[in-house]
Amino acid sequence: MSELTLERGLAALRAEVDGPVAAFFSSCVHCGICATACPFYVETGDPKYTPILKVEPLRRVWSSEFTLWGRLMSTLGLTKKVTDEMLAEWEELVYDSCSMCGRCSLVCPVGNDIQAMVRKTREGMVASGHAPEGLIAASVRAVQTGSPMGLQWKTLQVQIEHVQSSTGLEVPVDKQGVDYLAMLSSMEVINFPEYLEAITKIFHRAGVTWTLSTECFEATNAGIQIGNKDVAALLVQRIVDAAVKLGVKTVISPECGHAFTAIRWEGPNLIGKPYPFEVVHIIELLDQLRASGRLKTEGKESDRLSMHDPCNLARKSGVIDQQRNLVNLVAENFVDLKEHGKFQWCCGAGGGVSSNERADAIKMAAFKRKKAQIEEVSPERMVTMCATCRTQLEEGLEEFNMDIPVVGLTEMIADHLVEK
Amino acid sequence: MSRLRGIPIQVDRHTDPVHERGNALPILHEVRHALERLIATGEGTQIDLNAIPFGPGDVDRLTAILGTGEVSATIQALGPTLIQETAIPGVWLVDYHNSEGERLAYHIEIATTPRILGAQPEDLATSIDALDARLQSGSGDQRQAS
Amino acid sequence: MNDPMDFLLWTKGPAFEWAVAIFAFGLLVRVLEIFIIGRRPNFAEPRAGEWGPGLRTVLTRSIADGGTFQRAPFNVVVGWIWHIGFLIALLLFIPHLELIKSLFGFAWPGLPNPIVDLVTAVTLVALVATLVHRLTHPVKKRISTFEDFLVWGITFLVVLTGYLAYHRLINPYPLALGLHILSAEIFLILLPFTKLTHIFTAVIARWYNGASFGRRGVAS
Amino acid sequence: MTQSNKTLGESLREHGISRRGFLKFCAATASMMALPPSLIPSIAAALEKARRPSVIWLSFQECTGCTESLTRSHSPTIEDLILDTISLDYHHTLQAASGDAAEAARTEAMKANHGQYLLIVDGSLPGPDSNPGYSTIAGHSNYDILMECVEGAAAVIAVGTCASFGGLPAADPNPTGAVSVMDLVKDKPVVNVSGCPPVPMVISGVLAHYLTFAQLPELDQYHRPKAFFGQSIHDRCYRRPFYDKGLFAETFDDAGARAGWCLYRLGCKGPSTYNACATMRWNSGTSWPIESGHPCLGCSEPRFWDAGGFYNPLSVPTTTSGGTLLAAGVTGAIVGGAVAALARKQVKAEEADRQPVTVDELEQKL
Repeated sequence: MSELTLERGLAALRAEVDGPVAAFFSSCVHCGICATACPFYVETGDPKYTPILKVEPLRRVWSSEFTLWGRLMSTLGLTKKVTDEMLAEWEELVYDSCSMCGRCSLVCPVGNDIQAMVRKTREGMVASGHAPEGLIAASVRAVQTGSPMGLQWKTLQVQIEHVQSSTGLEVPVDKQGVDYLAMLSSMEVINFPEYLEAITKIFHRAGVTWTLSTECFEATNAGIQIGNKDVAALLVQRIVDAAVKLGVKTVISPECGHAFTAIRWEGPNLIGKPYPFEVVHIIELLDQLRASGRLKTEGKESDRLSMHDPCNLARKSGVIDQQRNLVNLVAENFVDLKEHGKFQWCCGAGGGVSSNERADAIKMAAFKRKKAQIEEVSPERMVTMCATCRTQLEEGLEEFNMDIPVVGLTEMIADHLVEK
Repeated sequence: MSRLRGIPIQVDRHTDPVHERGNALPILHEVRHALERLIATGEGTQIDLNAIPFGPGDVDRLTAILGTGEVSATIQALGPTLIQETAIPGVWLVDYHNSEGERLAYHIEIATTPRILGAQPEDLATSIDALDARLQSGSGDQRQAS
Repeated sequence: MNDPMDFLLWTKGPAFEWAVAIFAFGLLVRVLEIFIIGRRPNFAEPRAGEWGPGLRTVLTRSIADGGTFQRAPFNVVVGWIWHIGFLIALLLFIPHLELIKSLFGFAWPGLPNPIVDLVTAVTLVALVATLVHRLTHPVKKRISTFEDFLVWGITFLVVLTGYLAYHRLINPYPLALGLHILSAEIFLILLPFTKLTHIFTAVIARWYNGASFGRRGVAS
Repeated sequence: MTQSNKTLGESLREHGISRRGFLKFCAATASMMALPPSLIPSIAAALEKARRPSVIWLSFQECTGCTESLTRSHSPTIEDLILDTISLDYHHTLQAASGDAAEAARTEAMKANHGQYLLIVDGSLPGPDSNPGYSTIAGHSNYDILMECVEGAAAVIAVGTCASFGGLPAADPNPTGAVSVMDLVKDKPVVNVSGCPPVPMVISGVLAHYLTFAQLPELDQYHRPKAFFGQSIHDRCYRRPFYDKGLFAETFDDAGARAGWCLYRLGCKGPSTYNACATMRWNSGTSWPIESGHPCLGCSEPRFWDAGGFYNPLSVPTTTSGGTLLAAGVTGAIVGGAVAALARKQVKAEEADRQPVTVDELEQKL
């Protein structure tokens, strides 16, 4: 039986080297500015969490095998090799203390996309057997059961029935020929069932034709989080198959950050071809509906609201103005965090950190950055649009005894729909 | 060789005051220090103008600033040495020439009297002998001297 | 090479030729290593083109965002000071412009020497400050390698010898000038094989960064 | 040319020269030696007791420019005095005797003043390993003559850049294998009075110094008298303020040139050249190259003939390496291209051969 080995890890790293990687490593001047962009470093002060250091395994492979100078040096035995011991040591740096939020990629003075290189480094970590147990388990469950949390369709079915009875509206399932296929995330289904009800109401009022798919409802992608193309491609393929089978024009990514990155940006490259449909985030869709006048709201929230941008949505996918348009539609006292949009700070839970129980302590340490940001503007409630972020915000605020409820933007919009 | 001086070499200069003085300025400060020393201790000073990297016209500017005083003298020994007191008492220009009129050295001397001007003690030693010799040799020389 | 003038002429002659040759060779290798590997095709439907955002980032990444400026003011300010100072001394000092003119056949107006001199002095102080920072700041201490100190050393040496030569603090002058030229040549030789490459590849890296974020609709 | 045992003081008094005349002589000597006037009394005391030395002057591969320069020294009276005071027992160009008589005079002077005489050399000479036929006198190689004369000399004064550093004859590719005096003379003090030609006052200044103090002046690392070569042209240049302000002439006829701005960009080697031109000047103190609007060629420095074009600024490399640059670039492109293509192939191969990670394999890690 085959197993994951160092050699397979190195091969995976080699396969990840490309022009940008070469340009990035050629350009790094070890200035350390990336550390000041990283919540894990900023809140712990431990220099081992410097982002560029996290991708050292990839750098060593590039340097010793993909540069003339490095080849000469390694012929003379003068280069540092990537070993199992090293990778074991780096596991914590690459997974526990990195949410791949991409803030470092935005501040690096020479333009290094460090986040992208962490993603690449994880390929090598997985192939060499150095991924965290929590993420391995999530990946195995996702592949075997269709959900990283082991959620079954029958559980969702119960929720669908509940939504239907409470709203009196139909939740379409496996409907051919509709415009949109809505995806969900397990965490949302379990922690924030309001979401399904909210989109059901909104789509009904806006006249959006949509459906769920019994073959694939899970939008999240454990393969992206753990950093393995094979698992990630397999999970994306399920969505593509479901969308193609139902003939939808557009797939809606739910209130989840990495799911959008997985489906919208990585998916086509994982399966090696463009999709025959479009992908939008629910927030993008809602803003489109707002702009076209199909989304009508009434009344406004009067308390002081602020917003947390999910990294994957804002910094990594350019969805920044949309959520502000929407929140201003229904709130009169909205105030942005000082650093927001593409310069927002990660909640600390993304990039698989929340699926990795071992990282609980540092996850909460990284949250302190968000906490400080929230304290600066002292809102009465926080709005966000990612189930992972929302869970982390709720847990974190509770941990620090801050009485600030967190709401999902979609539900908030649904609450203000004009009654027909 | 003195004909070379006839070649009209002229360099355009800026006309602002700093350029006007060129390298003359530091020398004037040196002269000032030397004067203070002369007053305080009586010690004289000689400045060799040939050792200063003057630009064209700098020396003329320097001497123009110093001006012309009451005393001028010429010593005839191995060619003429021209001595000119400047308008600053105690500051002298001592210009050594050879018998062909070419400059050997050019000093500013800060002293009550330039050293070379006074009778030299070494010569005084022979003065009486020289005078005696003339007294004995009759009236011819005396007539000349009168 | 047993006297300063021989040394100076060696640095201005054979050493210069070797340094330029190694530099040209190394830099071409390095740049080709980047471009020939290239990127895989990207099938995800882009929100925007790559060229515009890429070029935008090439320019904008020179300016730190407000938050980074607050959190790393030393890095930003001192980094700027010495980079600008180095560039002014390199590109606007008249003798350097004569060198550029002799190599490329054209040059541009320079700055008066006293200004370049002042800038150079500031650059030297800033460079010393960066070394102290590297030796004391925990992050820099953790990620610094021998190469970082080597590169710092040669950069400092280039500026220092230039400063000493201009002020004629090393005698005789041919030795001072020769040392300056030699350190500049070592700088050139090291450039393609160390992080000094960023002088050229940072533009490429920034472009890739800007293009990657730009196609996802983010002005990075 | 018999040697006098009288001191200079005695000899001057005999000529009826007054103390004032003597002081004037001393002032001129001090000026010539680039010594401050405050030293005039000690110079006077020393000169009073100085005795005339015997001098032998050898000319090898040279152009007689140095002798021309010396005889154009602009203080003939003083020069005469000094030349009167020294005993120039042998000089090709200046002596009346020729042939065997001349050579005999030399041998006689060497014998009579063994260990005492000054040897002055102008011109470089073919080294011991070169063909001696490039330069001979009376059938003897320059090398043999030099070595023969050095043996009994008190000191050697190399006059001119050729004698000091090899000069023009040694310029690349140095066909005659020319070497300098100090390359060959290791056991006697050597004073280099470099320059092409040297400033005339500097030649006589060194002689005056030897005459005055009966010893050689303090020397720099090139064996040049510090009094004259201690500071660079640049440091003493009256145009230096323009350099410091960054005001440069860019052509020989532009406004900057007419305004007397710095000549750096026109190739002035003043910054790297050590000589006394800026203070001593030329042609009876009339002017000097930079004052007349021409950049310094650096003629008093070793290898000035090979230091690149006279009109190239100091910062310009001596070799224009367009060809090398191109060759290196092409090599870099080929090697870099090959290495990078190999790397690209490797990435493709790794990607193709990559063994997919399976759930089973992942499960093993749980």
